[in-house]
Amino acid sequence: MITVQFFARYRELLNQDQAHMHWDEHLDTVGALRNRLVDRGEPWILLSEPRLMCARNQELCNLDEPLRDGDEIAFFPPVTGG
Amino acid sequence: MITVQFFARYRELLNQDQAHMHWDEHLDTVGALRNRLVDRGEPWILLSEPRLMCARNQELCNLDEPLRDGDEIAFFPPVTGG
Amino acid sequence: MPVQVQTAIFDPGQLLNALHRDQLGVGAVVGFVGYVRDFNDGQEVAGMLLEHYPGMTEKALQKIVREAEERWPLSCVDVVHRVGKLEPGEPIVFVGVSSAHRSASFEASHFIIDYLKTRAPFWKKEDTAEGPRWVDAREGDQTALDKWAPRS
Amino acid sequence: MPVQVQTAIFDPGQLLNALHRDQLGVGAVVGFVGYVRDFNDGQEVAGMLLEHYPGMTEKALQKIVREAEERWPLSCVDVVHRVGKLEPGEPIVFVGVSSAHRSASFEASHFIIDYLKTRAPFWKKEDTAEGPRWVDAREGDQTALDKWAPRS
Repeated sequence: MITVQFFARYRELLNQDQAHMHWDEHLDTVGALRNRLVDRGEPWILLSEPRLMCARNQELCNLDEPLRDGDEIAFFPPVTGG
Repeated sequence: MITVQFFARYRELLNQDQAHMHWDEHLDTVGALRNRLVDRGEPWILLSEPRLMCARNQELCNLDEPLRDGDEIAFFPPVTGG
Repeated sequence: MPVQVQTAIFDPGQLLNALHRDQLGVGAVVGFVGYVRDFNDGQEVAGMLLEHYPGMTEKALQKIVREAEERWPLSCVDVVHRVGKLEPGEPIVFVGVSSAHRSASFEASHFIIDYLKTRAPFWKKEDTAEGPRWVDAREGDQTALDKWAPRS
Repeated sequence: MPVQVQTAIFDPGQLLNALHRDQLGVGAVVGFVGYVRDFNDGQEVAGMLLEHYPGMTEKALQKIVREAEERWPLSCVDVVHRVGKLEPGEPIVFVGVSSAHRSASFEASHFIIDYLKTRAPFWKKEDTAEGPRWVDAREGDQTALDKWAPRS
């Protein structure tokens, strides 16, 4: 099982802050997970925007980051704190 | 009349914080004034040190700064505030 | 505890003074305070809501602080960032650094806020006359990182 | 009154907070505090006497502040520098700058203290176990100015 979290604009537009997905061997990177979500069509397509940021187990990562069963993944727009 | 002020280490080594000197046409720059003081010999020779700083009428200046009758000139070692 | 995420307002002056207290080897303290402005990107702002990623936020801030501590000889670092509802004029973030000498304190505090702006999971939603809007990331915040790239 | 030379101790936190008060356009405040250390150049320091050039000091500081204001878009600048007798742990100098954005506040405050260190007529005399000694100017204070040279 993968826990996927969404924040800020993504959370609002997807109308959810969290999703659970079964892990399988094709979900080998964070990018593969993103693509599977984008393939669902609207409104998930917004996750294809190039500025998307992601974290694996609460650390920033790139889309080529390996994905393992049990991971907590988060997708969010560019951060604007400070 | 020129007022000459000395600060910090110079003030202590010269054993005075202020001197008054008659202006004459040979005292045409702050450097000329410095040289006339240095020519007095010990302890005035310390004013020949290359790191000497000077001010004319309370503004930092170089030794080639023109000197006029009535000016307030100051000689001091490198500043160490802050 | 060098990193704190909280809804409560804080007193920047108190945090600044605390960075020195009783540490006689500290010669230089630099404190940065970010405040909510009443105007941003061409619109009046009546307030904002600050969302974050609980759990990751503290880790991200601690990582940035560790990076600064590896780069400069620092005595203390203090980062406080608010979340939740904020009014114009209220402090959002405090970054304070103490060190023996001033250049380390200036550079490390500037480094921490620059990295926080692009790496820590906070998102601002402003209340404007035309309704709430998510603040857009500033291009300048990315380019601000260039000055911290290792010099070749 | 952006520049103040005084014998009395001051509260850096209070000065930091005052730079924002009621100015809703200010997004970023940076405050620098220089403290008397108990150790310098290999010797314990029991205190110091700060000499200055009355009359010139305020003018020199005001000139540095004006230069910063010409270079960056600033809201407020506050410089407080002490003279006379100081104990280890006491604040010597406060430089605070407020602005709409953080880079101006950081750069202007750093610029002001770098220039103050080499252009304002203050001299420190430290009390050490071997007696009083005039502090020697640091080479690094001159080279610190290089970063503010106009870029070609």
